[in-house]
Amino acid sequence: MKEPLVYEISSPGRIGVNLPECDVEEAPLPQEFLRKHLALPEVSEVDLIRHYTRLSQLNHGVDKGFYPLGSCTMKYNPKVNEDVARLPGFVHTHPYQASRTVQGNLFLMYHLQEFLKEISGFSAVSLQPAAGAHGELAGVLMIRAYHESRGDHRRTRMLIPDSAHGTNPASTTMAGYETIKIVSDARGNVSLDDLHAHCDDTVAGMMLTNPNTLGLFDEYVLDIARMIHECGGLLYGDGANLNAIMGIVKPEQLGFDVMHFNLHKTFSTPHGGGGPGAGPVGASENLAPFLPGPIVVIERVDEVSEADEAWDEEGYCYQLRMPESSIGRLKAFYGNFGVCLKAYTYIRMLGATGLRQVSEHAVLNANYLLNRLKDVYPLPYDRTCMHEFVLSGTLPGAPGVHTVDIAKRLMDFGFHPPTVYFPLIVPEALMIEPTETESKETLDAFADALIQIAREAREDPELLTTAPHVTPVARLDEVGAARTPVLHCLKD
Amino acid sequence: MKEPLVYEISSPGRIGVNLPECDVEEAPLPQEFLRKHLALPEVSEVDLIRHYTRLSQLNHGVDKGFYPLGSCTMKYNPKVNEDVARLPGFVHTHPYQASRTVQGNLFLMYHLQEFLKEISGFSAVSLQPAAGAHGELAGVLMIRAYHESRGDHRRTRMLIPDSAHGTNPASTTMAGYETIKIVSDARGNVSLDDLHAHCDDTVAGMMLTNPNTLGLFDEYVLDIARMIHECGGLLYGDGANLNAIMGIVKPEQLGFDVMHFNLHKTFSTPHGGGGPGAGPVGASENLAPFLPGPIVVIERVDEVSEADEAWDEEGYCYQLRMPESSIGRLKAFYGNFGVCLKAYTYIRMLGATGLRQVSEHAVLNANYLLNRLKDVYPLPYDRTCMHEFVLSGTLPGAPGVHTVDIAKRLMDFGFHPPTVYFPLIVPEALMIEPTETESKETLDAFADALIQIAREAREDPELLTTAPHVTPVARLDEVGAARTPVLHCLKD
Amino acid sequence: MSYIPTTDADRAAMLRVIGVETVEELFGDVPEAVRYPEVKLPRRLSEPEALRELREISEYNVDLDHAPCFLGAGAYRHFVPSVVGHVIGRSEFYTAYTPYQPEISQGTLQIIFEYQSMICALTGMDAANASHYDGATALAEALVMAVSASRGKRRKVVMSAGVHPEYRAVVRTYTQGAEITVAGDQDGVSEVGALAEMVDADAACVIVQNPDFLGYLESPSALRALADTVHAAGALLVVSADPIALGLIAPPGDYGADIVCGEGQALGGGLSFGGPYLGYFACVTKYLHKMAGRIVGQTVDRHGDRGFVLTLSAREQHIRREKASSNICSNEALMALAAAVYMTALGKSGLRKVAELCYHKAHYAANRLSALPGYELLSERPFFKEFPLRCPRPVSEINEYLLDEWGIVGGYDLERNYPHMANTMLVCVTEMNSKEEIDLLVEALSSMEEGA
Amino acid sequence: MSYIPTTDADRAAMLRVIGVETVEELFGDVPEAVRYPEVKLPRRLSEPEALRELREISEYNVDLDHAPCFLGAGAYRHFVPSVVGHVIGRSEFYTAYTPYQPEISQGTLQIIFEYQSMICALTGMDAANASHYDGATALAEALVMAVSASRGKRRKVVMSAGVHPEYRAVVRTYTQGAEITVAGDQDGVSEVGALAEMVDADAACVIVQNPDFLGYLESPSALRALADTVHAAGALLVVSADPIALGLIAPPGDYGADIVCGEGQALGGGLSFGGPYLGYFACVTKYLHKMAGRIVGQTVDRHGDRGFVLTLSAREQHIRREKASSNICSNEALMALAAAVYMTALGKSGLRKVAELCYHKAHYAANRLSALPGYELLSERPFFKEFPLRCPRPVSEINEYLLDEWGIVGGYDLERNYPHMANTMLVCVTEMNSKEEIDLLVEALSSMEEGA
Ligand SMILES: Cc1ncc(COP(=O)(O)O)c(C=O)c1O
Ligand SMILES: Cc1ncc(COP(=O)(O)O)c(C=O)c1O
Repeated sequence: MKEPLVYEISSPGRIGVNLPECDVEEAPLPQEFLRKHLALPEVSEVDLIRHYTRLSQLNHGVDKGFYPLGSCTMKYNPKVNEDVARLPGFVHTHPYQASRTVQGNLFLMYHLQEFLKEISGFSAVSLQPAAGAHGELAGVLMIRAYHESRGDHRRTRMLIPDSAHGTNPASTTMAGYETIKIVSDARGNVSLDDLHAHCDDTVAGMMLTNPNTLGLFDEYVLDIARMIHECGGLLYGDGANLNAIMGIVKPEQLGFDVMHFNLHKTFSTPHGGGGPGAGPVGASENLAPFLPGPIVVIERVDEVSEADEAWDEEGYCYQLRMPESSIGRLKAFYGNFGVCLKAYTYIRMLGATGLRQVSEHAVLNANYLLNRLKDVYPLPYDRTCMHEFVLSGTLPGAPGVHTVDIAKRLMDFGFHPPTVYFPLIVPEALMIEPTETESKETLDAFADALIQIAREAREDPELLTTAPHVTPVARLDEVGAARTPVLHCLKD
Repeated sequence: MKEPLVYEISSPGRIGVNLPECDVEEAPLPQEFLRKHLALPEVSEVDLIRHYTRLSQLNHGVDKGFYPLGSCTMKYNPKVNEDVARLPGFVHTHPYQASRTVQGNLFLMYHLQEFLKEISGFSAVSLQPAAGAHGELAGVLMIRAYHESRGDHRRTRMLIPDSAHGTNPASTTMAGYETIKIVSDARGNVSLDDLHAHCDDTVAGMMLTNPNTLGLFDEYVLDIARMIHECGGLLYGDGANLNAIMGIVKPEQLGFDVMHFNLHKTFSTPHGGGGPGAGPVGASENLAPFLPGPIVVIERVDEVSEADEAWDEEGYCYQLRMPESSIGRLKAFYGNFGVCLKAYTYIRMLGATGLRQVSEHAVLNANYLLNRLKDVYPLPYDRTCMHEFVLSGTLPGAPGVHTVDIAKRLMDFGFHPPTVYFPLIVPEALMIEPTETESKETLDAFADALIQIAREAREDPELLTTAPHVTPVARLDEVGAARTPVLHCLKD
Repeated sequence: MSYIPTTDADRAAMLRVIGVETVEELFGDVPEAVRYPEVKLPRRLSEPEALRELREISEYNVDLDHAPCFLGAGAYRHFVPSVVGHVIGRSEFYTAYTPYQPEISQGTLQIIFEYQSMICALTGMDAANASHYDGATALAEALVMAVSASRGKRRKVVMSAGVHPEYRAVVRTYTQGAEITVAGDQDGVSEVGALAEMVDADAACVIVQNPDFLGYLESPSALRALADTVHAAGALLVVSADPIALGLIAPPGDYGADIVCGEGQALGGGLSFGGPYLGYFACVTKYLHKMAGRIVGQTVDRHGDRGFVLTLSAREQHIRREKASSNICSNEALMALAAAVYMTALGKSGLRKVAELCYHKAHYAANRLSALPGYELLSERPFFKEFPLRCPRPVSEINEYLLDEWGIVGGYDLERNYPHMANTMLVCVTEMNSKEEIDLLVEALSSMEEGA
Repeated sequence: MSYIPTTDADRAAMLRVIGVETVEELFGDVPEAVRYPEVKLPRRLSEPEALRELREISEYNVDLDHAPCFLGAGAYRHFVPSVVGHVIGRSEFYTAYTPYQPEISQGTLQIIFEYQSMICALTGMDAANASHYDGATALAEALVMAVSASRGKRRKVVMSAGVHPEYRAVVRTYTQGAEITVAGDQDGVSEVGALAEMVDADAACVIVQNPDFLGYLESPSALRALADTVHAAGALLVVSADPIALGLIAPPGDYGADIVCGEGQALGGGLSFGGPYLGYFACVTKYLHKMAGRIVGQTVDRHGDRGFVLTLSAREQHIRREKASSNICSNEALMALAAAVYMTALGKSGLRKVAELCYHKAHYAANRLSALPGYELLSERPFFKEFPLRCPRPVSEINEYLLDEWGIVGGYDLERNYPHMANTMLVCVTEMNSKEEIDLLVEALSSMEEGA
């Protein structure tokens, strides 16, 4: 049963919520300013609820089943996070309230900054960025501001490994730098030779993801950092894969100068069908003054206006302040506070021991799956992986079958497919990230399905190329959609 | 995909919630009192959530689609009710807190009593009963207590129409009375002849549902009341069908002496898969002293202990008190407060006008459906109906098809079937109650489905007798289940 | 109006099909003299207004998230894991009716089946229903069931005075129309031996509560002895039990109970000012067909796949009418779902852990409180999470002081039900009471005496 | 631990399959010198402890359910219908990722398609995306898009001083690496005619906000004239607009805007201390392929049935990498869902009604406040729900008094951003402010002056 569009169930005169009457004298409306009509749907509350309830059931989500989407860290997110994020004392606060009336919010942000510093080793953290890519932009702008502050204007190029996520080069462009691609070596590391060939005084820095998008920990990360620093560049860390290394190593100690965190990956805030996320940036001491702001600082009460009441018994209070040489604001207000709330709660529930257990089990689960599958699917880089690994969908004996077919067929088993066709350096890539929240039973069921699919690919390839078969819709025509875009349903 | 039992996904050592450590010195446990083992499942939080999320999707509910279950008033319940019921100020109050610390709760209960009085015309209301049947027991016990208080011990019989709901005779038995069945006449009213034949001084009273379970308003209700009262009996009202007559007529003015309300039907608290409900009882002046208690009264502050602070600015406060000659408590504490909360909210959102609109549209919708269907399905009582109506599933030209088959086939169209095989006086009954919250489009789609099914019954009866076809399970063997009951999955 | 989708055009079209001009014509059967009465209710509120009004009403309460609480006495503040609210908040569960149509109700049905399994595990019984209104009505129905198990021949019930006073009141309400004698409790009999002595050929059952209303635990061996006496006399042993305690102590099935029931609110339910709660109910196979309420059984569908249905409904009012074992219809299904989720979340080790936390904290509190001058424990009997504390002054006075000066909600005043227990407070301590809270209570009480 | 299901037995079995003895061996690639650092975090909390801690932290805030609030300035307290929370609380929505796999993401995809339709209806544009981080970043990306629409040739942007000061700051952050000149706003230019005069052959776009930061409305005819000038010069007109205002006033599409964007928080989002919010974004067809972000299109499946997919992804970073029109990846999808539910609930008449309520109440407040001695409106220009109020003393002083003595959260202090606007308060009034609240504010201010 298909669900009609909300416009198709609209009928003139219906409404989905009862609104108050006007309790003041009405003012004359400025007629020439007014709109003539407004094509919004008109539905009753019951029809609204049924529409969205039915639509919800057409979705796969982590709460329904396994979601091993590589690079996205689709872990299960504790329900307590959701409850905390709905506490009225947080929800009903305005960003421009006087700081003494939002000491709870500022306390929380301050301590989240501190926790992230401790986990990563950085000297300072800003919670401003709204997502990972936003954090990247911040980081690259910070690198730029750093060089400029030193009067070093020659640096125009950012080195980016060929395995990097698309946001890395895109952020680089936005920040006004040129992207230089660095190839990977046969073991999936950054090629030191290629890197060496590009290290000169035009290099602003390098954006490195470690573990990288192959799920591999770069064996030469210390050398890379040294080489970049030696040529005067700075090392940016794409922290999307932090889930592999919490309590295992602090990125700052690997030589990173600035890094973003994906709170919506590592720190357990659900992805919301695409967002919201939060992408705080951490910086080493030399880059800290350039962080986007405001950030939360702790000040003695006597240092701030007298009216401020101390939240803290010892006479401290929390304030929003702009870092000294800040690149500025990255968005209005102070970051995605509601997301930060969930990350704070998560870190408090896990503690240092729990976070290390998270990373250990994320890596354990990935290696277990890798070992269950590597004899069936080609494994381009046969090494111990971190929290994820990349197989190839080029199955021997099944020439007509592609990764897309394997992915679609997996849906028939109730699983969300892995990330496909990324990273670009693996042909027909299948990028699998199980996360720590999955049980051995689930991993086994998934491995069994992939093994069965590999057999089907040889024996009954059409089963794959026409998949999926039991989903709410069959395989969709994406090419047609782009050729003649239908992007809304308004009649006009 | 079937969902395993929670015991089947259990694995030793897992747990679904993180519990605190003991922060006090441990006391020695009394060894000989302890249990040896406890066969509860062991699952992680993610597995728990997936289990219950998947199970939820196997259910049909009002929020998914039409649910015309006659006699159950499966209306859509406003979401605001749910939010109100979760307000911490209500949830986190203990029934034994001092009354001055729960004036909010008592205020709400008091005013709900008042609202129900005003809607029904009764002199007093008790919120004690937890459901309709519980209210019936209360009402019959009140009738009993009334007679006894007058030294009238001869009365041992309760008259109950043959169309009545099963809870009526069952409640009568629990209260120690004998049930006397009164037949219905050809128009679906209580047969006045049969009633007359049974009215004597052994009659404690009569339990009348009006509109009755045929969805018909008894044309002789005033005569019935008179006859019962003339023989010294009292008239009990089964208020399950109040949704038809709010603002149309007050039951007390029809001659009812005591009546229960089904808050979970009329006043919009969802049914919860079978409960909780709430079945307050209203009573006319002569029966009010016998109401179950406690109920909430308003008292001047100086009449109560000095420590009580007035909630009300004018010096009043709310107190729980036992009615003068109360039959006693029907449950621990004070009724299903959480359900009362939703009913209060609903009444506040609708007001008198809104409640009348509810009844008018409930009746409009039922009559519309009746008229769309009466040429296709036999209609035993061809009259204007109230909020529901009863058809027969004995379709001409389809001898092998039964009501159960029609019901099961309806599921394939995404509809919950009507109530079937009740009331007992209609062979192969299909009891349809659309409620006021359904749109004309939904009613039409339902009528179209039933009309198509009637055609299928003649042309392809097997389609019906093997239905349903698109549900999570096919038709289930209920006889087998009762023959060899398997009621749990413990191994022991 | 957002709840009624019918537009003016819809209404006109529908009236045309019905063949009437106005909605009023549909109400012709309603006696004209009383038709369309005036109904005086306050002005209707929009949604934001309603939300505001209700929030404001709620804030006239002192809520126990903001006051350390030592009240129990049958309604308990236990931790409710977040997952419980998330599961029972799924509208597929809460907007469904009783699962009469199993093919589209497998969610509810399977969970009830799992709930029944967990209740059987907890109590040591063979079968459980889902559900009764609360612990009190479950107990009253247990008694009716015991009488009916004797085919109505035995009409005496021996009830311990240790049973919750309100449960005993409900038992009396339920039995006032039947000729059943309830003996024991009103004479204050609660000692196991004394109860056993009251059992005779007319006794349908003996009812005990364990832990009892005062929080005391009875030993399994003493209860086993009682069960033997009861069974020898042809009667049933009914046990009302706090399910949290059953995480730690022997299940009544171990010592011969025939029916085990009680208040299930502690299993994932809020306090909610007394309701909706959950009457859980279980029995041995022998009496299965006398049990009231909904029961789910496992079966197969046309294709042989496993599925679940309501079963044994020949016991129920909709089939047996005046001969039914009870009149119950709507029950507390959603609370049973909450209990199932709760028991799943805690599981084997978690429920034990919560029970142990209650036990240890209550004993810590008992030790500290009884060390205060003027305070002492009523007895040295073993207890679970509640205990009676003798105080140097009326409990009502103490509680007023605790609330006004310390923001603490004190324990239950036992004088309300037991006149001989003046100045005795029933103190309840659960896993929700931190050591600091307990210490605060001790400090408050000692400073009250100093101030006095 | 409840979040990690792996039991000891599981772990052992898995290590065996992997072929290592310990989990530690899996981390051999991590340089030993820095492996296993000490991480100092506070002791981990159990769930009840965490809930308690977080609730307590939240209660250190003054929340606006408990204080009449006249703060706006880009973040608005509008009513959020209950249905919004219930829909976005469905875990099928919030636990899904970006709908890369359309066959199992039709829920999210269809809703985004509906959201796009509603945003197009609201703005009068041809296409919308879903979504940007907030109103500020949406505006910054609009500017980047306008520059890119000129194939990078036009590098001047004319921005009105009426644009939200923080949005202007964000525009500067976003453009600091690009050679783009932002003109107008820093010289305080906000008048439409003056903006038009600044448009030259190097101008990529003109950016206005309507209603502007001070709450003033610009007439559609003046904006149409601006659009004509802008288009004649080959540039784009970008309008940032409060979507609630669009329930009442002419859509920017009517007067020739090319890009309309803004802050969508008011459409069903909470205040949440500034985030997560929602950057909505729409444009005319001509610039569709330059638009950033996720776009959903309608298509058919193998059987010809309607379905929805992410489309035109050749614009995006994961395909075009350094040539992408933006780096955006994660966005604010769940907030877009909330906005869709909000717009569905209110619909055609409801959004208009909310806008009218804001308008009437704000004008009532303006009339009453400006009648107070010492208080006056900054200008007589038409406004929507906010207006600048000249006060007899510094706003910070007034707000302190309002909060401390009356529990009122006063308006925004315009001196924070406009030094020439000392003693000027930006007062915001929405449908959430009752007449009583407004009257209370009036009373408070007049009593302050009396007391002074
Ligand atoms: C490796 C990597 N880097 C960066 C990002 C961008 O993060 P966000 O989506 O939060 O902007 C992603 C997101 O998938 C990623 O996987
Ligand atoms: C007519 C009638 N009377 C009584 C009842 C019993 O009400 P409850 O289920 O609330 O106990 C019902 C319930 O379906 C009913 O339909």
